[in-house]
Amino acid sequence: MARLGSYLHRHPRLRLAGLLSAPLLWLVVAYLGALAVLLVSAFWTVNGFTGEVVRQFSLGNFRTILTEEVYRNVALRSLGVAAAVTVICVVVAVPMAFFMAKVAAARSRHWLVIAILTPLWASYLVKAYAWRILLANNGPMDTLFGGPGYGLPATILVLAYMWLPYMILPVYAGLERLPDSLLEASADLGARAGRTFRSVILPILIPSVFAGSIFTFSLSLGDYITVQIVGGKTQLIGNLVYANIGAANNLPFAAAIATVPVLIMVIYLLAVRRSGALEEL
Amino acid sequence: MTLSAPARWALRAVMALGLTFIYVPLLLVLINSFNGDRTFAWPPHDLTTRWWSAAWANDGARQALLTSVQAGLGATAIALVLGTMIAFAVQRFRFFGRDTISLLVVLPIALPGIVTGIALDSAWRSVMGDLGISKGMFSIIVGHATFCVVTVYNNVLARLRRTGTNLEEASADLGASGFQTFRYVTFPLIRSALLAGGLLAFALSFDEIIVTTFTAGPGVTTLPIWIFNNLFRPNQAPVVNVVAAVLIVLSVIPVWLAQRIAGPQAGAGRT
Amino acid sequence: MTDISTPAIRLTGLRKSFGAVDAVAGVDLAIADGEFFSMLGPSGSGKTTVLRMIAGFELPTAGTVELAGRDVTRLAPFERDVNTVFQDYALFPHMTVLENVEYGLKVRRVAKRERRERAEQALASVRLEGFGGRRPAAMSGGQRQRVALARALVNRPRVLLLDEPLGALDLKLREQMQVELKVIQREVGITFVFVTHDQDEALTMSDRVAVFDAGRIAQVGTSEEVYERPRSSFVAGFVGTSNVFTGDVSRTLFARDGVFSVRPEKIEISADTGAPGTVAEVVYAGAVTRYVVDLDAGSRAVVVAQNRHDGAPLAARGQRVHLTWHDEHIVEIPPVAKETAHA
Amino acid sequence: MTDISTPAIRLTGLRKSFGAVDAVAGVDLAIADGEFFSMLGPSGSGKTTVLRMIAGFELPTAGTVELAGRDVTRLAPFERDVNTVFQDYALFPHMTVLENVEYGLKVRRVAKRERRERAEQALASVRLEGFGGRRPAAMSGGQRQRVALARALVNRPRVLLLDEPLGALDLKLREQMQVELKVIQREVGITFVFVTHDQDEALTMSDRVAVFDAGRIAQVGTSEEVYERPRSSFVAGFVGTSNVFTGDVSRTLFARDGVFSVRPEKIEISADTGAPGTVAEVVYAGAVTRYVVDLDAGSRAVVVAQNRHDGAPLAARGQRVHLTWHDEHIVEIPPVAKETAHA
Amino acid sequence: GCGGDGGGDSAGGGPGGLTVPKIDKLAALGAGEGEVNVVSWAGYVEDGSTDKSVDWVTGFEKETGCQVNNKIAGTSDEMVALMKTGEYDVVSASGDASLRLIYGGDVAPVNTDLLSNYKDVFEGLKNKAWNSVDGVPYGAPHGRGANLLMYRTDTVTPAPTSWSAVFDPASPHKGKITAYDSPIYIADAALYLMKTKPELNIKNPYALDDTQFQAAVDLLKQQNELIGEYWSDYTKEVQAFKAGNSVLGTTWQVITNLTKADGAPVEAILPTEGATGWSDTWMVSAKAKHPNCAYLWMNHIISPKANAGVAEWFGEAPSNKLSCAETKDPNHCATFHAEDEAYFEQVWYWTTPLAQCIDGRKDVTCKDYSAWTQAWTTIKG
Ligand SMILES: Nc1ncnc2c1ncn2[C@@H]1O[C@H](COP(=O)(O)OP(=O)(O)OP(=O)(O)O)[C@@H](O)[C@H]1O
Ligand SMILES: Nc1ncnc2c1ncn2[C@@H]1O[C@H](COP(=O)(O)OP(=O)(O)OP(=O)(O)O)[C@@H](O)[C@H]1O
Ligand SMILES: NCCCCNCCCN
Ligand SMILES: [Mg+2]
Ligand SMILES: [Mg+2]
Repeated sequence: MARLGSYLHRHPRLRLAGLLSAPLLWLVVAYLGALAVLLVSAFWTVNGFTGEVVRQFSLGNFRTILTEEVYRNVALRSLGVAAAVTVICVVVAVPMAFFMAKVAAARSRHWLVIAILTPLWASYLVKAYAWRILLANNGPMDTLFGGPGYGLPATILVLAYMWLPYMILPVYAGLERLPDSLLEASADLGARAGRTFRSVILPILIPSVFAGSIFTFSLSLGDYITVQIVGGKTQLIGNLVYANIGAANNLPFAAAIATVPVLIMVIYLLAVRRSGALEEL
Repeated sequence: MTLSAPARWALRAVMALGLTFIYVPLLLVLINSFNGDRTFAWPPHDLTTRWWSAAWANDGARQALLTSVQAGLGATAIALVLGTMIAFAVQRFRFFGRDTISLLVVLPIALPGIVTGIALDSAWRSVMGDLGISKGMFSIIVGHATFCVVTVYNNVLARLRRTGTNLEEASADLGASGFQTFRYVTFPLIRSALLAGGLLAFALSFDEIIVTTFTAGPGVTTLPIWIFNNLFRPNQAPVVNVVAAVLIVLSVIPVWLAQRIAGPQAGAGRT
Repeated sequence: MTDISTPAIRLTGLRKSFGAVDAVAGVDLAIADGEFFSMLGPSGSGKTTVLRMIAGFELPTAGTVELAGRDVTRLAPFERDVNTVFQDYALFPHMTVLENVEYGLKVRRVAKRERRERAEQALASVRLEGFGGRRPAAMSGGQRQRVALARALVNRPRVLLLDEPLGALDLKLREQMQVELKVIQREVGITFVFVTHDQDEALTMSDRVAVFDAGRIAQVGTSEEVYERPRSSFVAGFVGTSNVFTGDVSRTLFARDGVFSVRPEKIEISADTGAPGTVAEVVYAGAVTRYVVDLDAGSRAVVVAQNRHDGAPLAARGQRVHLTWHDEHIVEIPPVAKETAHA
Repeated sequence: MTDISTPAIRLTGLRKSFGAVDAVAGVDLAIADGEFFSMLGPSGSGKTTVLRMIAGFELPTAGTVELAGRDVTRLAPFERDVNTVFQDYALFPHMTVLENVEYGLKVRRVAKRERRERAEQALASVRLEGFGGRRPAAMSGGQRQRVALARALVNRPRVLLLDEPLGALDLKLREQMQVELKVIQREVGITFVFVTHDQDEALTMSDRVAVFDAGRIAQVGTSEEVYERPRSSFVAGFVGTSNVFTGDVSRTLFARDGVFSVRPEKIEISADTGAPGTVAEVVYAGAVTRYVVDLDAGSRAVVVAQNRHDGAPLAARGQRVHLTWHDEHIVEIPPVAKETAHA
Repeated sequence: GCGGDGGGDSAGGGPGGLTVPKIDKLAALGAGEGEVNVVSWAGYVEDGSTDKSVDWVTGFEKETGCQVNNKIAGTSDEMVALMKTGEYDVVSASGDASLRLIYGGDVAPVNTDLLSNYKDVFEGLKNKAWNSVDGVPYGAPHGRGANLLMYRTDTVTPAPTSWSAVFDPASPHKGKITAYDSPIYIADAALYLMKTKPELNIKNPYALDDTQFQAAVDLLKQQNELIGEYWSDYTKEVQAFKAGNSVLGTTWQVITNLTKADGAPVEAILPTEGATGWSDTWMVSAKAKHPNCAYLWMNHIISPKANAGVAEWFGEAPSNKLSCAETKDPNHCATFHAEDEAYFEQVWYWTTPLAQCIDGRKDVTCKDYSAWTQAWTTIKG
């Protein structure tokens, strides 16, 4: 044991290899490998009747996606939903997290964190269905606000509801780390609260907000269940993927559609990575 | 921070509204578990406890809960091991590609669940299927663990950054072998981070439906799948509300425990 | 005590409690315009809390804060004409050095051109020309300290508050910065309120020093007053090293009851006259040598002697010696150890 | 230099590079058994890195580390008979004080009973009896420092490495701990290697001092050797305050070419003989007063005078004065500023 | 198109020259393997875990020693997808899935001699286009029903009699009309056009050439303007009709019954044009790992008691003649028109659309199911 320890001490690279081999085997070989195969299969086709995959290179799937207007519309709609959900979550989460981290007494902070975490355990489906009731004709929302009923706005609202805790948590963690002295320095230099918020808090919080947005954005981008429950006749990109794989068994076409959110997310991750967001998750 | 009284009040109001927003639907779930109506007509015209007794008698729900707990524990265990290993590698070593590790680790959670789901599903079928290993609990655990690694990784990484290597060096300096150092020093120090990451990993797995849909084999029904099946069939939706209400109440326990054990940081964790 | 007509700062009956802790337990103080005023005291004695009440980060539990004759007790920090240099500098990490320095002007809507000019000038005054484009993270400790100073000074406040601004620097750098700070204060001529727990720093830099003890001011005065005529054994012990004699020892040495203090540098070692004792230790310290002498009277005394041109040590370990001092350097310490000082 | 047959530590050609940075650029050194050895130097000069190579936390890029004649260069820390007191103490926060102290014995499988006994004893030796049940978080800085010391000493290492163990303490406490440390070292009699950047600390505590500069040792010797006979202007400047004169000034003052240094405490102020100049500043510092004098020869000199019993300041600001010194206190600094010292 | 390029072994010609992979049926029944993996519609396989009194699985398990693992599928397409995994032994396939499974080689012919209850199945359900090829049966018929038109009696006046109610661009119920969320719903439009646009010459709503298909798609795109939401699960449908989010649209008899039972003023009709519908068939996987248990299950599920249980719980017409005597509600068979062949004459059961038109036309190519799927995406927009 000690001899091994001593040997490893002299060979840090071996220690590194030991640490990395299993995770990389899992994430690179298994996960990325599976993804790669999936993306490759986007170039295959399927026998329309028997559903057998035909392993023959073809750009047909992509041609359909690029030429049929509906795919562009759905992609843009999904992007819009993901962006809107993210914006709503930021707008709601930042003041809440700020209250939790900087205003609430240390004792109640405890309970507030619990209050934010607890809903994560209530089933996603059940919550979506609860919203279906809230949004129904003559239901509570309809009675109180006269809408919005089922449809795109409802989808955005409910998705924002679903992922809000995922935004609050990293923002809260970021704010907790933000030294009070920075806020005091800002006030000391003449800035009112609003100014301090815009010029000091928000910029420093950006990585945390991006971290939260990875959740709100990606979970919204891929969702197909909430939209079925409260989306009225709306369809999003997740529905198309699901319709083609879960339902129509057209893996190649589903894979081709799936490249769209994958591409969007990879670009998004690369963009926010520069802010340090990936460290704030 | 020095805030004017109105600003404080405004923030307090936003917090209250936010909590209302979060809790009204949950309250509705609770009320509807007593709603005499099968598809929750609003407002409820009669109240009943019959869904609660139906739920109590529902073996399927109990079985599914057990399955979900098993899957969650399995996925969490794997995520704890893998996430910790990567966090150590990234924090303690410099190596080529180190900067892309964080990207690799978030990818499974950042890509839509359906993509992860179908990728793993088709890979499983073509590789494991050929080996004669069919999908079941194990494939669910594999799928969940893949996207749970990130929560452990992030929590442990943050903790390692904060604690540095000093204490481990002190331990080695005092004569402890690598294993002893891990057991007596490193592990106790990252324990609360593991708890926070593990809790979140478990929660993610526990509520995952999309990836599960594609990775579950026949005969394995997790709670979300059970809920999905039952929500969409007659007479059963109210029972689902009972189960959900019970879950909400029960969930306070692990969250509270984690907070007790590991301090306020833990529960918050890093998603 | 200095006579002050309209002081830059006047604190009256200032108190602050945190729950059961009385962090500041009644402070009255007036600080004159243009003074370099230090607050000295052990950890937890309330220095920072007083400073924070002057800046407006903390509301007093009781008492008032006046700045230039105006009661600002309940005004927000951004409504007060004071600026602070924080112990951890509190530089905005997401802004460049120049942006940090410009910040106060920007929020006060000073035109871009003038802003830039004044910021550059402030950076120059702390000898940081050309560093404007850097981020604080890319600066050394001493440089950051100067950025924090420039960021405060550029607003031309009436009063500058500095909370242990040199605490995080290493010794050499700290000494350099002490000199620089003093020079800058002289140049700009504004009131500095300087918090430290380093007595050397307080003594060398300040016009006046307030010594804090447990939320109260134990003594206020010039460096000399505080060092040479401590009004309590706490002050005698905290400001500089002191030989404090009590009880029987006092009676033997001074033929009187009471508490007496004699500074180590005021004691002479002589061969035959004075209080007899044995040298317990001789410690060479470069510029000085310290002799620890066990007095026959029953106490230990430290004697410090400069290693002057005449070189040789005054005594060796184990040697019998006699200690002498002048009566004027015997400080009798009043029996009431703690009292509130009024400025 | 001391003659050492089998030194406790011998470093030969020790180097360590971090990428492009040569943290340690060739160090040869022998430290005798039982020595109190200090490493002094500015921030970044490589002191910590050398210590870490001795402890085994860092593998040298080149060179060897011998402990008591045995080459341990490639051994793991837990295979070396040295212990370290870390700058931030590195106490295990999740263990009690006693558990911390017991740790080294526990991992070496010392029986519980003996372990407990030795730990209690170690705590007693640092005057912390009865604190065993506390957590480190509930201890003050000075107490933590002593726990760290006990935790290392309990293992009875051949060598104790201390990396700025007093750096985090405030001045008063620091002075106290300096005395205690020295006493403890004398009692246990093991080799201490003490890293600091505080020259006062190094001078007063050590048998020998190594002055580091940019990854190399600029000079090794006793406190007096290093202070009174610096071998480079770097050492002269870093160890104590020094007046360094060069070029024309040297020619005027010493009638010779070269670099010369005179310590401020070795200079006398006199009315009429010596180098003429004007007092630019008089700084009262309690035990001493510092005079800054602008010499007519074209340089600035600092003179330090103890505020002895004879009280009155020697000169006032603006006054014309003359400075004198003895020839024996003029230190001529060799022209090659940096060289590697061999012990 | 997707002609049969399979070559090789084939047994019999499928629609338009498609060939059916040659798969042997089970020759004789052996001992049960201990478990059986089932894909089914929600409500088809109940083991009492949902409701203690609803259980036709536990008895089967005890009797045969075959443990039933059930996987519920939401749509026919999902069923096909699941069966393709090869992990399941039996499936309750609707007509729009069954042919795909047969021609895909995913299911095997069924040896009806091994099913003792097969003889009691309504003749109208045996050897149909969706459950047999060239007279070779591929399964045991389970039950059937029609996709009806449901409306709220309080808002939709006068009561509709025709599907035109859901296609009328000037409908007063715009935004509150609902339709089934599946590509197969294109057939509903085709059926309507078959009756209202004779010039299109539609003979079978599942055999649409380019023009016919385009007309159906256009009609549905137009209808999309009227739609509030598409439905595929029936809790959603019941809730929408109760709340009034939907007032008019397709339904299943069971949904109507539930909605009524909850006190909502709804009515369902079989419109004058007739309707689409489903007839489900239990089929056995070609790769079944538990073929004996699968046969035992198929025989069990069409037995009078179990068949009656399913039909009542799910709300459809049973397939076994003797089931009508076993239902708790003596009127069940009447309500669901179980014995009313005339009623089912008007019903076009779901069938998988193929490139080779299944109405017998040889001169044109029809749109196959993948075209229907992609069109459905476009329709929803
Ligand atoms: N926000 C607070 N909440 C509770 N107690 C506080 C708070 N701020 C300060 N205190 C307490 O008030 C007392 C005075 O603290 P203060 O920071 O003013 O001392 P200080 O003289 O600045 O000490 P130091 O030299 O350590 O900075 C201490 O006992 C401290 O623990
Ligand atoms: N792990 C490391 N990676 C890269 N550079 C390092 C590392 N450790 C030390 N260095 C560099 O090596 C040089 C010497 O550092 P070291 O810590 O030994 O100095 P030091 O004399 O102990 O300084 P200080 O007084 O600030 O503690 C510095 O330039 C430092 O930045
Ligand atoms: N890519 C997998 C995403 C998993 C996230 N599931 C969220 C479930 C909601 N609690
Ligand atoms: Mg303070
Ligand atoms: Mg160091």
